[in-house]
Amino acid sequence: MNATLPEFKIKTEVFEGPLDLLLSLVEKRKLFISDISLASVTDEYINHINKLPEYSMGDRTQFILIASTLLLIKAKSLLPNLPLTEDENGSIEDLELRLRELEVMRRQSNEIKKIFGNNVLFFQENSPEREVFFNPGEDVKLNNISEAIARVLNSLPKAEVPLPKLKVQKVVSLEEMMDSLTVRIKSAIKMSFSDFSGKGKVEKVNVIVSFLALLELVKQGTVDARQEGLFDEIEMESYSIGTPSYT
Amino acid sequence: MTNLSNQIEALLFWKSEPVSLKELSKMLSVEVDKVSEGLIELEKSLENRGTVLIKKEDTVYLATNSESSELIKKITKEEESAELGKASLETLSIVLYKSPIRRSDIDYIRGVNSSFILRNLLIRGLVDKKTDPKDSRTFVYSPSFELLAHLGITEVGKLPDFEKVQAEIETFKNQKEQNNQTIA
Amino acid sequence: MTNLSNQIEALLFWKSEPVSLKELSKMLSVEVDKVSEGLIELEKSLENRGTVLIKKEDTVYLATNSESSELIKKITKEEESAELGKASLETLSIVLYKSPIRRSDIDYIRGVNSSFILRNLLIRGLVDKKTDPKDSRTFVYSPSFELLAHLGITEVGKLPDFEKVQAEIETFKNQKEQNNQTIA
Repeated sequence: MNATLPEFKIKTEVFEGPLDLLLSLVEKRKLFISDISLASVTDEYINHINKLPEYSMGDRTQFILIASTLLLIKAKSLLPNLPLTEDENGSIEDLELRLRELEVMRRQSNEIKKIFGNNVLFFQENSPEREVFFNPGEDVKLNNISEAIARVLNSLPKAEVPLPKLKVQKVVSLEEMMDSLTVRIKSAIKMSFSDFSGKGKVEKVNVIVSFLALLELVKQGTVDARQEGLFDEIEMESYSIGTPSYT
Repeated sequence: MTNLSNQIEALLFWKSEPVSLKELSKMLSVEVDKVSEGLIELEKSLENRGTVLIKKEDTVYLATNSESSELIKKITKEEESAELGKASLETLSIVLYKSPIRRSDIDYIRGVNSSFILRNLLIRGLVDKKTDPKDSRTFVYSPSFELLAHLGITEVGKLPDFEKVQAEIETFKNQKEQNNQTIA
Repeated sequence: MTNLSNQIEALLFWKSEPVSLKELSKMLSVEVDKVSEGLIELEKSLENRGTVLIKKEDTVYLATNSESSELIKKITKEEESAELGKASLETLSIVLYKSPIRRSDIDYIRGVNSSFILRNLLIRGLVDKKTDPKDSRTFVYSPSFELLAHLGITEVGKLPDFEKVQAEIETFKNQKEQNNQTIA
C-alpha cells in the first residue's frame, strides 16, 4: 500500500458544499452523527477548507459558517461546562438534524439509483384517434406571439458570469492559531482571552478557533486558563517559558 | 389473461396506432398464428371495458369503445374552442422564431420539458414535425403554413424583431455548450 | 366494470396525457368523489392486464405494465438514458420523498444551491415545477409521471422504504420545531 494515497484522494475528491464534506468525513470514519462524532472531525474539516481550490473561494463563507458551528461543538466537548447561548445550541442541533436528513436522502438515493430505468412503464407514443386539422385558439395572434417570445427571452437564465473572487478571509487554521498563542503567551505572562483574539475586530470564527486552540493548549498542559466567574474574562498563563511541546 | 395477450395489449396501447400482425409477431418474437390467438383472447378480455380492439385489413389497434364516442365528440368540440394559454404560446413562439428546432432545444430554452405541449400544437395543426436532416433519430419542429397565413405573414423573417430575437437565442444556446461541460 | 370506470379508461386512453380528477369530473359531468370511486374500480380491473394507472397527487395517467417493460425497451432500443450523477440522484430523492418541496428547502438539506440541477431535471422531464399554493411568488417541485414511470412505480407510496423514510422525516420535523421554539 502506498501511504500517500489517501492524501492524493482528498485532493482530487470534489465535495458538493459544506454538508457533503462533513457527512463524508463522518461516514468515512463509520460514525453515527452525534456531537461526539462531529467534534472528532472538526480539525479534518477545517483542514479541508484550507485545501479548497481557489475557484471555490466564493463558497468558502458557507464552509466557514459550518466550521464555526463545528468549533462550538468541539469547544463544548472539551469543556462541558462551557456556557453556550440558545442560538449557539440551536445551530448545533440544527446542524445535526440537517446532516441526519441528508444522510437519509443519500441512503435513499442509492435505492433510487438501483431501480431507475430498470423497469420502465411506458406512456402512449401517439395520441389515438386524432385528426390533425388547423385549429388555432382565439389567442394565436401576432401580438400575443410577440409578447410570448419576450417572456421567453426574459426568463432565460442569465449567463454564468464567474463571480468576482469574493474576498473572504481565509479561515485561520488551528495550527496557526496555536503558534500565535504560544508566541503571545511568551511575551505576556498574563493576558485576557479577549485581548488575544481581538474580539469584535475579527471574524467570529477566529475567536472560536483561538479559543479552541487555547483549550487544546490547556489539555496539553502548556497554558493554564482561569475564568473567575461565568462571563468573566478567561485569563491564561503560561506554565513554562520554554518551547511548548506541541507538533 | 395470458402473458401474451397482456403483452399485445401493452404494445398496442404504447403504439396507439395501427400495427400489422407481422410487426406484432416480430416484436413479440412469436409466430403470427400465436399472435392471432392472443388477439382473440385480448378481444374477449376487452369486452365491457373502455377500449376495444379494432381490426382493419391486416392491422389491429386499440380505440375507445363506442359508448364513449358521444362524450369524446363533445370534449373534442370544447377543446377546439379552447385558447392555447401562456405556456403553449411561448412554445409556439420559439418554434416560430427558431425553426426548424429540435425538442431538446425548445426544452433547454424554456427550462422545462415540452413534450405534451408540442403534441398538442401538432394536433391543432399549428406546427409540423419532420425527421431532422442532420440526425435521423430525432425530429425537428417548424410552424405550419396555415399558422403563418393565420398570422398574416408570408415567412418567419417577417416576424417582429426577427433578427434580434434569433441573435439572443443563439447567444444563449452557445452558452449551453460551455455550461454542459460544467453541469454533471 | 361500471359505465363510469369504463368511460374514465376511454378518456384517459384518448387524452394520452396526465388528467386531473377535476378535469375528469368536468368532462364526465360527475362529482369528484364519484370520479375517485371510478378510478379505484378502474385500477382494480387493470390488475393483471397490459396497462396500469399511475397516480400523482390529484392526477392520473395510463401506462404499460411492468411485465412489458423489457419487451418495449428492446423495441425502442432506447439509448440508456444518460446516467444520473450523485447530485441529481440526491436531489431527485429529496423531491420524491418530500414533495411538494420548495427550492430553498432542497438547498437547505443539501447545503448547496440546487438551481442548476433542478433546471436540468426539469428539462429532462423528471421533475415538475408549479406555483406554491401557499405563496404565489415561489415554486414547489414534485416528481413527474416520467420519473415515477422510470422507477417502475405507480405512486410515490411505492418508493423503496417509503413509510420508514416518512417516519424519519417526521421526527426531524418535530425536533426542528422544538429546537426553533427553544431559540425563539
